[in-house]
Amino acid sequence: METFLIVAIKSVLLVVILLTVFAHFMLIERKFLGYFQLRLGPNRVGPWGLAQPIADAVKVIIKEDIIPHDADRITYKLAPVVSLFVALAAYASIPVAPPVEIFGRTIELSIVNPNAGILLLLATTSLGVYGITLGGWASQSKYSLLGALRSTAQMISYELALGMSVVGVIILAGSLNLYDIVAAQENIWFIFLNPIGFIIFFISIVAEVNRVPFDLPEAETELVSGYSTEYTGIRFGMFMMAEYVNMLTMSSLATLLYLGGWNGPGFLPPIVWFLLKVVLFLFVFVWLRASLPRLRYDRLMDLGWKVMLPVAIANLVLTAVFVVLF
Amino acid sequence: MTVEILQGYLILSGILFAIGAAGLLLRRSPLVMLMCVEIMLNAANLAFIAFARYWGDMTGQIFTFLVVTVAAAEVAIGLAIIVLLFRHRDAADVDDVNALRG
Amino acid sequence: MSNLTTVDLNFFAVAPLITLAAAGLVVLVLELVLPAERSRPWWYAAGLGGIALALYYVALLWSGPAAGPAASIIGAGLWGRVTNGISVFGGAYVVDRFTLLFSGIVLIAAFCTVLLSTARRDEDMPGYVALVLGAALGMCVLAGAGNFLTLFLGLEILSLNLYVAVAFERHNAAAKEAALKYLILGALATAAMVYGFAFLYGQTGTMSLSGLARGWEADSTVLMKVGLGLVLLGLAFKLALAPFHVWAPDVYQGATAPITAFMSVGTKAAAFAALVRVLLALMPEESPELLLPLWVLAVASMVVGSLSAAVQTNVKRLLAYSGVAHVGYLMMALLGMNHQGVSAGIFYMAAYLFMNIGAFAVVVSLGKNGREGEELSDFTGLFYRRPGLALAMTLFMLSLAGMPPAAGFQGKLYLVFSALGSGAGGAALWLVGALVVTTGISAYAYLRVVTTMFRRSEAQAELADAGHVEAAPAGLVNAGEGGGTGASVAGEGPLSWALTVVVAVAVIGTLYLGVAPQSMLALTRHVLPLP
Amino acid sequence: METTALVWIILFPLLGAVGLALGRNRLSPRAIGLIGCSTVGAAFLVVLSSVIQLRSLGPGEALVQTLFTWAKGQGFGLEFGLLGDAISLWWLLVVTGVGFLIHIYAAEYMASDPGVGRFFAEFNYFVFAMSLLVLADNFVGLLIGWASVGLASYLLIGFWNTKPEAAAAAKKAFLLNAIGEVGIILGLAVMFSEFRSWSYAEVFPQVSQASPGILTAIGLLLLVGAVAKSAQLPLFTWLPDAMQGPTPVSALMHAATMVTAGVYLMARAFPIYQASPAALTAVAWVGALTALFGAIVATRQFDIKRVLAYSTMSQLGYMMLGAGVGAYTQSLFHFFTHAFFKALLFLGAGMVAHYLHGEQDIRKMGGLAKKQPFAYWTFLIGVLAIAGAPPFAGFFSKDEILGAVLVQGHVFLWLIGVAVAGLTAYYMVRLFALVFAGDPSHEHGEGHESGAAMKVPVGLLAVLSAVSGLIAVPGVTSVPGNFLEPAFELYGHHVPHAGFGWPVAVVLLVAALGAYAAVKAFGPGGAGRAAAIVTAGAPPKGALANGLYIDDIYQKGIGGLFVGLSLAVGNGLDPYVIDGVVNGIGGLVKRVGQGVRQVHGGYLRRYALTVFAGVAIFLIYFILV
Amino acid sequence: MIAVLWIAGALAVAGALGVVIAKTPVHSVISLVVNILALAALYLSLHAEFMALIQVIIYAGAIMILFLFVIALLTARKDPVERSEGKLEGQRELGIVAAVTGAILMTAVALSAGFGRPVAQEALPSGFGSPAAFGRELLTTHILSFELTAFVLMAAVIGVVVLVGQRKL
Repeated sequence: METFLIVAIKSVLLVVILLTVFAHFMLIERKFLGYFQLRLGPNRVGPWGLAQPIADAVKVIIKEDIIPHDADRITYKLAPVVSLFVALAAYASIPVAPPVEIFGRTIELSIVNPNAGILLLLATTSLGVYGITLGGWASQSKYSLLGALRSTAQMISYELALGMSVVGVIILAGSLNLYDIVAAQENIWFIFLNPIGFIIFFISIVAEVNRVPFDLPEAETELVSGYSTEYTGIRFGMFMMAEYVNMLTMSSLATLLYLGGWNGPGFLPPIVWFLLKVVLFLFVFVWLRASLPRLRYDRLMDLGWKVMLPVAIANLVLTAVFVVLF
Repeated sequence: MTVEILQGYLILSGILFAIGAAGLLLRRSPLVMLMCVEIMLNAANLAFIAFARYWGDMTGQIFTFLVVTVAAAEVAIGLAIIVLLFRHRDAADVDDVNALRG
Repeated sequence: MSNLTTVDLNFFAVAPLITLAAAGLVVLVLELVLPAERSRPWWYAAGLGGIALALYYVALLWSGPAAGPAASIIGAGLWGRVTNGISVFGGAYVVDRFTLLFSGIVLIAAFCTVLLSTARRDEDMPGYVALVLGAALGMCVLAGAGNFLTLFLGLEILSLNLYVAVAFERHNAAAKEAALKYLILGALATAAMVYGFAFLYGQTGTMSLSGLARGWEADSTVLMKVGLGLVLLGLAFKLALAPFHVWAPDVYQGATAPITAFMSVGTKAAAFAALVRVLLALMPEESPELLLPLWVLAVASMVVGSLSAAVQTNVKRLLAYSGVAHVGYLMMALLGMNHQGVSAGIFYMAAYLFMNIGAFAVVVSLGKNGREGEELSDFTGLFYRRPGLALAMTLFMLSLAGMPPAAGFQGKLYLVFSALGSGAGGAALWLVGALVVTTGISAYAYLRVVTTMFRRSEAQAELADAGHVEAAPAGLVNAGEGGGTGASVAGEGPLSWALTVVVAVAVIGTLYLGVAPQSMLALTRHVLPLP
Repeated sequence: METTALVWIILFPLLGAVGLALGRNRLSPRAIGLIGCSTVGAAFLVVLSSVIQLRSLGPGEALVQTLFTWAKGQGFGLEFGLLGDAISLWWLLVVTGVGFLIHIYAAEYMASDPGVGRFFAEFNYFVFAMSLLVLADNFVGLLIGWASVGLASYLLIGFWNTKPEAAAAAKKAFLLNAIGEVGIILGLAVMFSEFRSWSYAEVFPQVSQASPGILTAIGLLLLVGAVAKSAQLPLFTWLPDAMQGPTPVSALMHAATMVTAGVYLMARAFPIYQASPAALTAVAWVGALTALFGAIVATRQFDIKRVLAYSTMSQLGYMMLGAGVGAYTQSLFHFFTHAFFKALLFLGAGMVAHYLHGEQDIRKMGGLAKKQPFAYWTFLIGVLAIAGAPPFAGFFSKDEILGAVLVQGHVFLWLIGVAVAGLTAYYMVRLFALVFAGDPSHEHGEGHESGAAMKVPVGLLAVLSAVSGLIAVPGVTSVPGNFLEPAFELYGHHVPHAGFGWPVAVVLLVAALGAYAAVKAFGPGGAGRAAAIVTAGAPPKGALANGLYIDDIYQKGIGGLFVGLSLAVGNGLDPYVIDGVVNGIGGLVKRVGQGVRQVHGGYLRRYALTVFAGVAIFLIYFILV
Repeated sequence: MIAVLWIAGALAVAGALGVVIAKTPVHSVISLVVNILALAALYLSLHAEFMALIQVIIYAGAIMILFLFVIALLTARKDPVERSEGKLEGQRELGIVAAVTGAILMTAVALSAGFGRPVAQEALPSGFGSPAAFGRELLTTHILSFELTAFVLMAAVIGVVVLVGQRKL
């Protein structure tokens, strides 16, 4: 019972934190984009525009909820929920710092900590596609459908490379448990041991979360924002939330797998190190968005299958040989 | 694990198997028929995993792994064939696919 | 790493499998690296070479260390003579003479299939060759399966490759339909069979065929029986035993003839081998009633196969039904589960290999304008166009009908011998009776093909009439031999060398096994540890 | 005694068959005829020398030749060899001897047929097959020969393969014979499970230890084969239709040799029959009833070859009757003489038809005595021989059988036999009168006379028909008895004999009455003749003329039965009912096949249901067991 | 364990029924995903940790997505197939009878089965069902099976390329 209570509390906390972070991250992104493009970004609501997220939230919630006439109603309503739920659930297995002692109890800073932590994470994120595909299909609109199909194909393709690069880390750490993986990086981060793997991993996660330059599924100029074309109001908001939460999840995962997680010089507490690294990744996401053009769709698939996957496999083999030899 | 619980799992698996079979016999969309086959395979997998737990033997789980792999391959090929079928008609109704007979 | 040493990794024992896999990859890679217009011969060469090499390894494993320079090149000293059989990979795969014999049959069938396919003009034939190699690999795995995992994988490797191979002519509606039916029904059978494995595993806690028998010692053996039943019917499906044969005619008709030939011979050989192994592992000592359904299936197959064959006008379909009947005959070999039966079964399979491949080769060779010569009408007057081909086909048909001096006759003879000698009493007589009755019926089907070949087509008859108007004896209308004039109707060019080779091999094989069965029988003796 | 010669009896015709098949388009008809005849002639010479060799051996000894080991495995083995004992050589004398004569005849008869090469290849193949049947030293070899002659028969009946009736007749012959083969194979199956062998030399000595039930089963199953091959009741319907083949084929296969294979089988397997009274009785009754039936039906036929076909059936009935009472010597003797006179009659009929440009309706003939004197005289000898007029061949052989029947105490069978003798005389004289007597009623104009190659064999056969009976005059000569009986005594059977006595007189009297009635009715000015000629050309009417409609019953009745069955099974069969009944057992097989075909309707879901139902039944069975 | 069996079992059955009943293939897919996730839960309750995750990753994450993809590609609108009447008379009735019979039979088998070892249990080996144990087993004892799955997958790859690819390998 007690365990259950702890998990419940942790879950609620996590959801609240994630949603808050999401909202402010959006704001920061817009600000940064503004600076990149030599403009100010949102600055009207509150000091420096800090209340903008609240305004956005109100707008999204009160906006009319339109369901297209031909849409498959159940699926249409289900899709954003699935997206968001999966995105939030994925974070459940991510630890942000070593276990802490609270009220004489050792509490892990992740909701669950299974032996096969990475696998659970991959399993959960692999369900994220459903929201997009179902949403695109249920809208019964060709833009939505095309966007959804593109998105599905893209995510599946890059999931392979992602998985392959993760296996490299697993080999190095000798465990599937995220705590163990972080512990294994106490002396040297895996980004130095396995740089190719990191590059593949990073490119893959950018593609996984449909960000520039891999934002084909949404591609406002081509597909009128893809799978979410027909969505409005809170349902659209849920897709947005899911996307940004996913970005958080992936950044955290990258931190854990390659940047040594919460490991860092002792002058800062572990959780700060962790957050700093995550923020670094988030910044790169924004940076990429500001600087890179979109890839053509066939190029994107070519890149995924003909470059990323072979390189990932080669990297895997090299890593394995490396581990066996040394 | 007691025998009663094992039997519970087996009965569940049997029911799933029968539902899959029913779908195979009742539905006319090849896509759904293929899904029903997956249900049947999954039912068999459940029985395997229950037995693996019962014996404390990993082999049952290994077999399940193989079944999942094979199912994936089977679905890939099955869907390819269905796509081929669809290319020449709007809807593939297996009842209409009966040029070969006698 | 040290764990690996607990498993017997004898890669030499699975050299044929490795060779097949490697050849498949080579074919695919060749397509990538060679310019399209010049690579065609190389695909076939690689495929055929791979199969031939695999056959060589089979022979090597059979006969033990070879002598001479060739032996030193491939390191013959490492090869053990496989007399009593060895199991490798922790018992997952059994390499004994039984496996080797069936591998041989499968490989010959695959070789002929690739040869038959050389006439095809599609551009992605490397995929096709690789599929054949893959299916052959699956069949070889199936023949030597030592536990359920290997058995299941072998079965699925061969099935998956064949599903694709059946659908290969993707613009042909019949091919697609056939593939869909094959896949859905095949998956159904697979699911049932996996369930059977689950039950057997549940009772015994082991997946190894050698450990299964202990399950019979439990108080209640329902799981064993049901498991055995489900596994039997899964194999019965692959063997196309009635009523699990429903897919076979449609699939055989829809697929291209070389694939059909391969399917009908290879799949059956491999599934039969697996059936023998399963029965060997599971045969309860004193309960023959457990196998009663098998005999019922056998009789049903004979009856359904021969009756349906009699009314077919499509030769591929006719051969499909004939295959159903032949599998029914083949089951007689298992009546007593003794040496004699197994030997007769292998012999029959070998005979079936030659006569069936031969018949399909003729079907292939009659193809023109992109379609195969599968209708009975394509055979009209064949004798006057291509007498050699017609005579070869006559031989195959007579052999399938079980007439001397062809191999089919000897095959049936040994099956009858083994059934009568099995001590199965009533069941044996029933099976023999069904064999005899249905042989009579199916002879009608085969002779229809033969008489069609010897009947002139209308065009030929006109030519013949023009040349011969004289009154026949007794004033009977007649259009017998046309001397030289009839032959001029022949409009086709000569057979390609590949088809000629296949037909010749089939003719020689059919005749050889029919006239001198002793050598083959000697090979099949004592290949399994049986009573 | 081991010999190396026997195999040549088989090889010569085989070489001829293969050579002719390969060279049929290159050789001239003359060369073809020459090759075809010479191979059979050579075989005949080997037979003759073998007979001489056999005579020099002690009683019970035989010529044997081991060829090869055929199958050898645990628990079974089959040495394939040839056995030249009295029975087989006796048969071969006729097969190759009469065969040789008919080959010569055919060389001219078929010379103008474009298919002559194929004809002689098949004809030689037949001789090969028949020799194999007779010479094999085991039942499997016999069966192979049996099936091969069936194939030869199929090919030759359908020789004129563009004629639909010929194709249908060939199919019918094949299928009915397939039933017979089924019987034999089943019999062999039972035999193997009892004796563990199929070799004569191993089976027969064991017969005394076997249970009578098994022996009866074997005997009856073999009888099924014999009934089909020898056109006995009830599987005779193919024989009259088989006359669609060329006349030499009818003469050689469907009169003289092949159809007697059933009798050969009875004689060959005599130890089994002698040990099983029930089977033996069945053989006797089948023979007697067939003899009676054939004779009755023959009295109303108008096609010259059909008359002879039914008469063949009837005579084969005599032989079976003889075998059925244990009078094998007499039965074989009748086979011997019958081969001569029936071949003679067929060849004569062929000459007549040849002369009349293919006309076979005897109502349109008449008055040929003057136009074809040679045919007239030879045919007359044939008629006298078959009718049993002394001292022609049929008189002795038939009376020997009837005498043996009576000696064995089968009075009722004897009465049937006597009645058949009367009927035989009646229908043969009727035939003879309609064809040769009276005025020429046909409008065929001048026919063409046969050449020497046809006349010489016919003449020789006439002489043989006239005198061959003299080799077994009771109390005077006993060539068949001396030659054959040691073979039967080998397994302890003593053939019963009857001398001349009052029964012979009865038979003669009845036959004379029959002949007289026929002359009265069908001689010039006879009432029956007039009535017959009026209906010339019309299809025969009445139960007798149509073979008691048995063929129709088979085709429509049994076919209909299966239609009903199929209707009950599947529901898509209406068109077949409307289409009506197609053709004999071929149609039957087809119809059942069509019924089964409904299962394969092309619907995937139905297939799945079938498979699933199979699974369910499997499961129930395995749960319950 | 019992609670998981009941709850996840009910979900699994509901999912499976949904596949059969749903009028639209997409709904069938969603139902099947529910079924698969429920099965994964059942696997977890049976100490098959690795298989549960594999079940989700491969089945839900790949196979079903593939289904969805193909459905979206082929039938943008609702599937018209199931709206018309089938051509086979009696198939529905017979199918239901067959399936119910099958379920009853399977239940009967499960209830009447005597299992191979006595009820008294020894403890599970440590790490049973974990990825590590799974990997050790798969790569030692069952190495051949592992290698052979490569050919299963290769068949699928060749198949898909040959059938629906650009006719170039």
